[in-house]
Amino acid sequence: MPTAESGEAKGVVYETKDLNLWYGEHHALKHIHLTIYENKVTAIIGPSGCGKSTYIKTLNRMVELVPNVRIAGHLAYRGRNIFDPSYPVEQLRTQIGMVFQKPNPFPKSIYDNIAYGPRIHGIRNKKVLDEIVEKSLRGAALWDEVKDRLRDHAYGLSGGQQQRLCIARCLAIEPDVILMDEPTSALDPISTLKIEELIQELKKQYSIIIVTHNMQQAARISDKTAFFLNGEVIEYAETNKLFSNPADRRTEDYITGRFG
Amino acid sequence: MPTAESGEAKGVVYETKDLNLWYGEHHALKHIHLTIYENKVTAIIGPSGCGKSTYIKTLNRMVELVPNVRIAGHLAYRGRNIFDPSYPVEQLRTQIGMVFQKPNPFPKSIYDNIAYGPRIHGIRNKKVLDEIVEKSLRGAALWDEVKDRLRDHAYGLSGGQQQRLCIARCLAIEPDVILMDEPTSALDPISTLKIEELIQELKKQYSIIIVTHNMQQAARISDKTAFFLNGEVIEYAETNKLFSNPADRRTEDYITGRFG
Amino acid sequence: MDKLLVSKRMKGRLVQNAILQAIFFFATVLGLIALMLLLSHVVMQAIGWLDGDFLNNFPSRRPEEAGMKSGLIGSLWLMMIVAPVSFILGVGTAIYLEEYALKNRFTAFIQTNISNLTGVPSIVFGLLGLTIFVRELGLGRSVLAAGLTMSLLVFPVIVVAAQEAIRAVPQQLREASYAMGATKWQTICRVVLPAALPGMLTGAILALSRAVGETAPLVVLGIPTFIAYLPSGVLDTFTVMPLQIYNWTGRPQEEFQHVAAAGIVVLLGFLIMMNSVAVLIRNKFQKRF
Amino acid sequence: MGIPTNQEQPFSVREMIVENQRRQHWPKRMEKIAPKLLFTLAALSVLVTLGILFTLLFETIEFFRWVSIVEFVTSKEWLPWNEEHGSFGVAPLVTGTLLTTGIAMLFAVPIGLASAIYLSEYASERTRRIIKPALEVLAGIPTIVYGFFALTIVTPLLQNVIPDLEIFNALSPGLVMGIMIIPMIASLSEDAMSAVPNSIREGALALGATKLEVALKVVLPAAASGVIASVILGISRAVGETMIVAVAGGSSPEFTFDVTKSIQTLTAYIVQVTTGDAGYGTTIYYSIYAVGMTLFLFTLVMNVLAQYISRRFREEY
Amino acid sequence: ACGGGNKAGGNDAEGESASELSGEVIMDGSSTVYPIAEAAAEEYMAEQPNVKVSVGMSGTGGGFEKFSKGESDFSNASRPIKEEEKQAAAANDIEFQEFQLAYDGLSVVVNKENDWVDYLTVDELKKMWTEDGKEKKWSDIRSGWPDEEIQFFSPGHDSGTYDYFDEVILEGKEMVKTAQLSEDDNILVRGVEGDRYAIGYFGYAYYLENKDKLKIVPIDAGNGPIEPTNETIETGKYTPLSRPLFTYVNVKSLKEKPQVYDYMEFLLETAGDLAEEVGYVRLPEEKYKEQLETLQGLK
Ligand SMILES: Nc1ncnc2c1ncn2[C@@H]1O[C@H](COP(=O)(O)OP(=O)(O)OP(=O)(O)O)[C@@H](O)[C@H]1O
Ligand SMILES: Nc1ncnc2c1ncn2[C@@H]1O[C@H](COP(=O)(O)OP(=O)(O)OP(=O)(O)O)[C@@H](O)[C@H]1O
Ligand SMILES: [Mg+2]
Ligand SMILES: [Mg+2]
Ligand SMILES: O=P([O-])([O-])[O-]
Repeated sequence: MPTAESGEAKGVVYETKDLNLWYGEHHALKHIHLTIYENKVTAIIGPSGCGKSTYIKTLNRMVELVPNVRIAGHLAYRGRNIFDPSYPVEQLRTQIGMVFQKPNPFPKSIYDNIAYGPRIHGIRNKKVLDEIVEKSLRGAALWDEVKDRLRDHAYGLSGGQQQRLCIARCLAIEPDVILMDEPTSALDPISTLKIEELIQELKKQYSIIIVTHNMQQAARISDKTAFFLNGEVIEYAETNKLFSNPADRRTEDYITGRFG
Repeated sequence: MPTAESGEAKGVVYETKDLNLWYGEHHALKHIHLTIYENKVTAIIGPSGCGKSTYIKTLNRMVELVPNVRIAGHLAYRGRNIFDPSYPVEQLRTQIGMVFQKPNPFPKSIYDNIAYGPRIHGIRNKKVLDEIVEKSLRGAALWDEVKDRLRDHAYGLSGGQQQRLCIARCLAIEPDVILMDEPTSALDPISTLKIEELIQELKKQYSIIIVTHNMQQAARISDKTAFFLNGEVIEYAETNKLFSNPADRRTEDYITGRFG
Repeated sequence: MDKLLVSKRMKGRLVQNAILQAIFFFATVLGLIALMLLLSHVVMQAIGWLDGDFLNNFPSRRPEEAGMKSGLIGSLWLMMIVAPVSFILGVGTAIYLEEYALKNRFTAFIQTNISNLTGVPSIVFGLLGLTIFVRELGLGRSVLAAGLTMSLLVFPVIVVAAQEAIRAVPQQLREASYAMGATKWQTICRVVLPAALPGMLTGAILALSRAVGETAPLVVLGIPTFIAYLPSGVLDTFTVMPLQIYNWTGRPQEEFQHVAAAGIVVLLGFLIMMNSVAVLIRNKFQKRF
Repeated sequence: MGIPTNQEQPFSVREMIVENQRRQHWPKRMEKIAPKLLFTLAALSVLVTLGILFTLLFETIEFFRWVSIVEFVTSKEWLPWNEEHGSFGVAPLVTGTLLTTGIAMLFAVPIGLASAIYLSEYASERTRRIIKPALEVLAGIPTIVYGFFALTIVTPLLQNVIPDLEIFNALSPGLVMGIMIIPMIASLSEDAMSAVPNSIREGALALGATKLEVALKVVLPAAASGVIASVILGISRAVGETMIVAVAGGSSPEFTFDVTKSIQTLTAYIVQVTTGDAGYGTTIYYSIYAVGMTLFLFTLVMNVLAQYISRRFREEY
Repeated sequence: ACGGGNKAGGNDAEGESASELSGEVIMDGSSTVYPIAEAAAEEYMAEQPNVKVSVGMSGTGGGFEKFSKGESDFSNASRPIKEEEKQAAAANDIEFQEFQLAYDGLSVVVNKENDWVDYLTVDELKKMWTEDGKEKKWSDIRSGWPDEEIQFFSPGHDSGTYDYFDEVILEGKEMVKTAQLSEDDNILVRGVEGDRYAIGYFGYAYYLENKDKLKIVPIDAGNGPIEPTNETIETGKYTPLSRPLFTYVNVKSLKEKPQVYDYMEFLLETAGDLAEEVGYVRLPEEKYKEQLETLQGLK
């Protein structure tokens, strides 16, 4: 397992150098340096409002939808500057899947929710779509619950079911990287476990970046962990190391719950 | 500490007898029997879709806002049938505070969000309102973060901050019972810890019913725990007992994560 | 999914997006071009005729002396009736339909009825107003009679816009309010209406804009065109700008075409000022959820 | 949780609320009154319709004592002025109305929707705040002005392209009516689309959807009910519009679907008679009520249909 | 009746001179007569600033409808009152008196570039404008004229102008179907102006204002071709296309409201001048005198 410092270019997914972000006057990300590796699960932890969501929304440039956002610094995905105007943001986002903090299914049927991604990318074949839908729903541990009502409206699902639907929707386009913003915060332990297992499974092919509040979860599933505080990266290390032997006093305070 | 079976009328907040609820055809709550005690924290756990949210939304009759809901059975709050037409639902809800699964602040300023409850109940005095706002925000561990921008729009807050705002909003009317539907699922451990401490503090005066997916949380903060499955109450007992020595096989499977 | 296929298609999709964006933009601009064309045409004609005297004079047979004063003030009076009456009527109906009405046949009937009213020609409203307000209620050819007639004509637009706006307020917000023990009415007044206000104001803008420019129903009511005095109350007779414009455009003398153009410019100025109040409020409240 | 006590005596919100609830009868009373009050307002619209029906009904009946209903419905000639062989077949007026409305909608729906999509999905907040009210000005220009715009600017322009175009025709007022309706469709649809929560847009964008795909496949369906409502309003407005067609459409009712020919619409006929010379109490006088009734039924049928369609398309979010 | 009665007696017992009147005068009706009425109201209010004169333009028919319900003091008309309208007035006990204010000379015009038409006889006019199922060409009317289709422009069926033309030229027969009709005479002007083979007719004022854009057609009713001018119309030489314009006054108003009487008097005294100013033609002086006497008889 490569260490955080090794940085061999081949396995690098994201290279962040001196990234800064402002919401209007508010400096939400401050001089972020972070390298994210292939086929790893990278966890981002930190107290509420520290910029975790902001950071991962920057990775697929979703953060630019907020008006008055200003970004400065370097951020490369697979060696390519994501802010390069010749790099279509749609192409970037096709490769970067995202699961949000609040479930946000489309106001459509369960089937159409999953099929949306493949469809916009030109997959029309009914049979292929059916297969994708089933596979994705299985992947998100939702298939058994909804297989008989694929045509029902997605808003009839419970909160947890909706979130799993959003995960399935994201899996349907088989991205390269998957960003997850507290994907399990609305899920019960069983679904959470399934998702966690799934994440372990997926990391063989995909790189996963996950924001979580659940430190056990971070410890259980991630290979590397970054600790954010107040818009800064305080510590970034192998998960084992970070949890067992944090280099920074503030990290230690946070993970032991002494912080605040 | 009274046991679940003792049932002395004085300390009883809610008495549920053979409660059934249907969403259209879907039988979401099945023959629920549950007694909830004063100044206790009662946790409700169970897998996604088992009816936890439905049950606590029944306790303040919010579930009736869903069209085509049908309810049968007995549910008394402090000895009074909550479905009694002579018992105004607004009066019930004033006494029963609620915090939802998804944060839902009003599209108003932070201040106005908190002041909303007192205002609708006729409190107009600016000074009193100021105090209530401060007290409530402190109670929800949000004061320090927002004290300088009380007039800002609530939608500018992060997810976690928004949820704490909703908790503060609910505290502002000093209810008798507080219903919480996964109130910390979007919070970081530090805020969660504060909320948990707060819950411990509040239970001296208030009775709290909390839905949670986090079994550690249930174990940490609750006095009694009910395990729901598929719309039924499988087991209801002292939290210690339920977690250390569950009476039902399914409860054991669930809490040990073997379930599914 | 086939990565190669996806990136191959990407170009086409981006081009499609760009082309349609351009088309959408052009379509938007097309409306503005039409507006500009119309405005420039009118303004060119009005130049030299639109001055302080024009605003300060009463109508006259001599084009140089003809003015808009009675029409301008009359339209202002008319709007003072139409704005509140149609807004209350429209928003009230919308609230009833969205928040209170049961989903039964009667509600569906009212709903159909309201959209149907938007299609009833204004002249028929004129006949209605003449029968009911002018004659039965004995209001005469007054500001009040015309204002009520006009309100009935335009309020359905507000209903439809307000309904859509109310429907768009997330249910979670209502739930939050109910959970605080708020009554339904309190929830509506303090949560739903503020959140729905922008949409309602769009309706109001469209409705009032129409009310300002309508001619036909007022002709039927018998609202006079020539008036050389100002109303002092809602029961007085009055005239409005479109009637005068209508009169001027029909006159044989070329000069009156310019007077009419000046009148149109004044009317549009009036309209823009009226709308900008609503637009300001709307912008203040518009927030995406 | 203690509040940092300023020397004031501590108060209990709960007690204050209970006290207030005991004293305050106003909210409770309002709760009872409000629905009734609002119901009255809503019911008023029914009264208006009834009023219109009654205004129209008696004179319509009177009309049909002079002219047979069969002739009114089946004859293809509308020649009310001719005393010898006058004919009261409403069909030409209906085709006139259909033509102008059809042209207006063909023009206004695509452009209005395109504007709505542009404003809601592409334009910056600033642009939207400027363009939208500017478009709305179009809705307020007096229709008489539009009429002259159609006649004196649009018709001559069109005649350059279509030499056969008569000075009065269906095409030019139809187009101009379309211009008038654009803001109605654009503005109301834009409102409906803006109300679609951003989280849904984000969900789609994160899948690599272009703005176009988000607009057409997510936002538009989610806003369908509002969009349809705006189109219905537009059609209704076009059917009921009077002055534009009266000025620029001519006044020769012909049973034709040729848009280059002079036509007359139901509304234009009514305005022609009401502002004209026809004697009070003549057949012509009564005929406007029958035409008004036809128009009323016409829009009614259309609206019932539209309601049905709209109900089937509604997606809640 | 609404609007009429109130505050009528401005000149009350306080000994104000009869020349200081107040109260309302309500005039409605024909849009053709409107310019004269507007001019009179304007002038009258300069003399009697406390009298509130309002003038509407509901059209002759619409004016009579209100008049016969007692809602107006005056109803302007571009044609005499019809039998049905008389009955409606009688049913409401409305007594009225007709006054003529001016003449309008219907002017037949062709395109400026039309170099073949020198005049038209009444019969030719009739032949041209009556529908006979065939396409109308100029060469059909008089030989030697171009073999081109005639383009017709006429005021709308519901205008007094059409009515009058129908009565004296068409004599109740159907007008050519190809005629383009408009309620607005300015539009007819444009139509004729824009088509070399066009012919149209409309009010005299519209011809006067567009003299340089149009060519007037003298009409031969048996006494040689006569062109409409102030003189030929006033003296009645321009036949049969000149018609009187009327106002009808409610006799009860006349008797009970001094300002109505005063205004009527003013109308008759000034109508000639004002009519010419706005493009119509004055009546012979004796006609106004006669009518003033009629008025005095009604007091
Ligand atoms: N509005 C509704 N209409 C129809 N069915 C519903 C509705 N809300 C919930 N349900 C169904 O009722 C069942 C119970 O839902 P509920 O929201 O109470 O679950 P939950 O235990 O809170 O789950 P979660 O942990 O995911 O929030 C689920 O199967 C759900 O699909
Ligand atoms: N749209 C916005 N406009 C202005 N400020 C914002 C916006 N979104 C977030 N912020 C601010 O930026 C900071 C970082 O927010 P962010 O959402 O990234 O926090 P987070 O770490 O994800 O918190 P949480 O765990 O509560 O989701 C917070 O202080 C927040 O108030
Ligand atoms: Mg976050
Ligand atoms: Mg739930
Ligand atoms: O308005 P008129 O009745 O004179 O056409």
